[in-house]
Amino acid sequence: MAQLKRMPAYTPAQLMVAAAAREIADGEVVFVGMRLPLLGFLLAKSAHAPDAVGVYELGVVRDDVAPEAILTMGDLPNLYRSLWLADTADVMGLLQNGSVDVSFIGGAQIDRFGNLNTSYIGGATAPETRLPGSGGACDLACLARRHIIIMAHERRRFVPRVDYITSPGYGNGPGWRRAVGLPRGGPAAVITTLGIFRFEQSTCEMVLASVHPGVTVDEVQANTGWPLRVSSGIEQTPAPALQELDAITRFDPQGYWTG
Amino acid sequence: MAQLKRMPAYTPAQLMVAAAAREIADGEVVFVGMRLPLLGFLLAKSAHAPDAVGVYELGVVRDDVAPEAILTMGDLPNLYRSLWLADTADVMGLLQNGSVDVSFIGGAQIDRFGNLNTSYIGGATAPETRLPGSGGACDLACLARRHIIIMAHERRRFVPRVDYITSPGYGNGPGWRRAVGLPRGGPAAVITTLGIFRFEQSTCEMVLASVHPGVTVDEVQANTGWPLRVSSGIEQTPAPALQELDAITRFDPQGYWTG
Amino acid sequence: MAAGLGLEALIPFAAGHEIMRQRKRGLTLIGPISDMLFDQLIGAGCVSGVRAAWVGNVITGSGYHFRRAVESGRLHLEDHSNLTLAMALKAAALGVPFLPVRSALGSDLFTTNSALKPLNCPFSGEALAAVAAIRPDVAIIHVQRADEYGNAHAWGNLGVVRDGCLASRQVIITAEQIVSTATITSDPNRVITPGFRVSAVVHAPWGGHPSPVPGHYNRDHQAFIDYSEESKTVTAFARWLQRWVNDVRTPEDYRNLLGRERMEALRLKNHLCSEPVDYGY
Amino acid sequence: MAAGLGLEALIPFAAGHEIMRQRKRGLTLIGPISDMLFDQLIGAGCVSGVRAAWVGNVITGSGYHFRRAVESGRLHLEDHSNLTLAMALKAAALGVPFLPVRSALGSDLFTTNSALKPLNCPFSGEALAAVAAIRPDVAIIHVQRADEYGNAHAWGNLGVVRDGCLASRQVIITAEQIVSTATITSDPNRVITPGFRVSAVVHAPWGGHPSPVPGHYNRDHQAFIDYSEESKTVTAFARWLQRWVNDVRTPEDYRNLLGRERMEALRLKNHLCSEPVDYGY
Repeated sequence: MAQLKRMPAYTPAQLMVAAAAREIADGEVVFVGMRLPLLGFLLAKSAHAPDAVGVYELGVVRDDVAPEAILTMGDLPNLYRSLWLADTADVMGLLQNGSVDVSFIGGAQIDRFGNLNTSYIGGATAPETRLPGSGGACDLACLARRHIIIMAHERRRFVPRVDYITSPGYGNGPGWRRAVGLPRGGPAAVITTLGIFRFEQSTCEMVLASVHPGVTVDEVQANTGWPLRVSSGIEQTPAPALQELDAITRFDPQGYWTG
Repeated sequence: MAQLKRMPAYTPAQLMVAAAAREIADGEVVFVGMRLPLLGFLLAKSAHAPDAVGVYELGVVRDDVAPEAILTMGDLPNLYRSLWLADTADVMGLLQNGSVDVSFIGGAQIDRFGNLNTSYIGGATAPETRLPGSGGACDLACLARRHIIIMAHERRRFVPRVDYITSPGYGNGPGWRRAVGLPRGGPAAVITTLGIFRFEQSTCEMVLASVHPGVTVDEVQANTGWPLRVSSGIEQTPAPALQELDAITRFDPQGYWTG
Repeated sequence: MAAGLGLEALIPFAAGHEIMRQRKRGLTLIGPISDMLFDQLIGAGCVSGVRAAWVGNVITGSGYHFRRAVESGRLHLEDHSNLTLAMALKAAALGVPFLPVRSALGSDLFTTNSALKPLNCPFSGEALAAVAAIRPDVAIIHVQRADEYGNAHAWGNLGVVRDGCLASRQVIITAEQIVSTATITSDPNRVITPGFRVSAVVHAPWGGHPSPVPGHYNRDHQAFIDYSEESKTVTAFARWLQRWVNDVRTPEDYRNLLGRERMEALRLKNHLCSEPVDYGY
Repeated sequence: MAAGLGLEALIPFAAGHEIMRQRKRGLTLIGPISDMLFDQLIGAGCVSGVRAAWVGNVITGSGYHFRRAVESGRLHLEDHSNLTLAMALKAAALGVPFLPVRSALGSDLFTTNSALKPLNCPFSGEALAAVAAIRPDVAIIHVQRADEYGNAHAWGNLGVVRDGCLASRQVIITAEQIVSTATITSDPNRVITPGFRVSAVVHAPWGGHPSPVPGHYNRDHQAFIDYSEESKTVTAFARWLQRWVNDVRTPEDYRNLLGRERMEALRLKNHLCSEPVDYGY
């Protein structure tokens, strides 16, 4: 994972969690993924989005923070006093019928249209590396009203064209999602270890919207496998506030995900 | 309803319930319908089929008799200590995936191939009489491994061709069910107020297999709207045994269905 | 509007009667087996269409208003089976435009239900029927207990309640009891639909009468038998409507009309308490 | 063989280990997210195919045996998403040959999963994907309590357990507790699948360890972290297999290996008892 150069009292993962949390508006229905997205959701809940509702693919709906730090969504504290324990098909139905506002997914390989590969590096026929696969990621990328991608920023991961589309972004550009039949959605942001990208509506390409503190645009370009597009209004990603860091530490006390 | 001429210590409905019960083999999974079939199932359970399992379209599975007489399957005693309370979709899944051995349905109009109409008398466009509709009957006729029909025997009900097929029998004869895509099944017997019919494999037509005590074949013909076919081995339907009558009275103490 | 999704149980009669009192018009009713609620709504003039598998009175048979309305051509009808209606709601719950079924093949439901079409399996080629999704504007359900936010428990035979709620744009809940959120979250597996999709919660004790409500009261068979008589003619129904709906202004009015003795007779006499489970950590 | 249907919870590890001890071969594993059980079965040589959405170790990432097996071409793979796998099992549960979905469109899952095909809605013409039914020969599930006839209660996040059981030809249950039928029938809404479809019931306390079992024990994270190291090389795995599987002859052996202290640490400390409901009449 690329390291932040200078700094400080927070880790890159903590910064990414804080950035993820800011993508959630109050009252939204969030399909919560594993790892950093889980922490991002918890952070948003405890800060600016107290009325956000979390939906977990295991069949859990809850609108408050688990009473104890959890490492994964299946930990029993995450079931404790939840609002609904149901079947995966039920929560996938919510996703598919348009009831989910935003979801988060990770990825191993991404291209400039936000297509993600978490299945086969080197193609499916004679893969160089087999990754764990889609899980719910393909569904979230297809069916949430928007989705946010969180991943490490390395040149081998940011490639001109992914070897395999596990989770569709904008395909090969404008109109593609509609043409293949996807009912809605698409990636809204990519939060990396170096910066945050948004997608330009007219081209469906990702554009660097902010760089993390201490990161230069050149550095981002050096770690990106295609000619970088940079927003004219590029900003610096806000560092996580002390209060946010406290909350993240409460949710991940051993720093398993953010240490 | 056609009346039995002579007799006796039992009603036509009690005889039909006893006949229905005999159609259930021990250990079978029975999709239990309303009215007489419900009583037939309870009778079978308490007599020769203690290990039969009842599935009810409401989402109930139970393998014993309710602790109190019930008028309909939704009565709370029928839920009490049942083996499964689920969704209608779950029990319809059992039916559709082939887990149900036998079901029972009623009908207002039937033809010689066992097609049933419980929707429109006089056709759907300008119906003379609108009946309540399919409920689960169409599904049971399509999807159980076999089904048994129970109905009053009147000439206006036993017609050459039903006005509307609510619940398919053998359509227009051999091969029809397979041709329309039905995966299995078909009517195995028709229990009427006058006798019992079975279906001939080669023609898929119903053949009179037994007449109830006191009923003549001529009488059955007079109440049937097509040239009757009679089994060479025609028998008399056994009258319900005292024990059976006792049980039926226990299940329908006020004679609501069998009085 | 979807109602009567629990099949024989938990039918939202109180909510249905309020709709009749408010003289709502032009409703399309959706439900597999409505028992007599749909017939009442038709009789009160609220209904222009029905998408259902069966409309009548479960223990007496005919729904007379339904019959009259269909026979006089006043009702737009979509003929389902229980399975096709269950799948139409499940399709909407799952967010797909249709579901395939093996039922209804060879039946005439295809002629009186444009939401059914023949389909071949894209893998095996075998014949199937496609059932189009039904996405009700609103589902009205009656449950045993709910908190003020719409988180609700229901138990018993659940019919198509769960799918019906997920399928509908809005969900309205009437509840025998309003309870604390802590009661609901003590058993999240018993929650009937996610509370964030519920628009309104109404405290309605005896709101399911005369249908059975597990944990509260038995089915009031006599009410169904009486209604069969009271709905045979338009005149008799007018009297029924005045007495049981229009003159009833509050839930207390309804309970007074029922009378203490009748309510006592319907209450549970033999209790069976569920074995608790532990959701701790 | 379907297993791990509860997603992260109630994974039948004890049953899986018995399969490894019996050196079963040529299995096709079916399940959305198997956590590390599938990787163990692959490592032990039991597996020739996998139909799954995700195979690895939830909190550490890679499943090393799975990776090696796929990269060397030894495994027949069918790539699903959680939704497509859930719908494949639901299709079999419902008894239809496929179900339509709006997911996976535009993805390359179509290239590595022959159970996915493009499909147009017969009503609207819109593009969909068809997912072929998966009908496992057997589903193995772990539950909290069952009676000797296979009537069983499970609670918590249920994943695809219910559909997986209805979809399978046979169902094998391992249970933390064997209880009376009266316990099960005190709460029929909590029954996980109809008992008449269950082939075998096994009393297996700690049979879900290290996955979490609501009501009994928490997730043993350390076991997953340790396994990540213990499966990195074939040699390390051989030691793991000997210690945790082959040398374990009885459930007591397994509990002894775990040790009292570790088991105590995993037990529930904060209890939450479900509010009872009344199923009386």
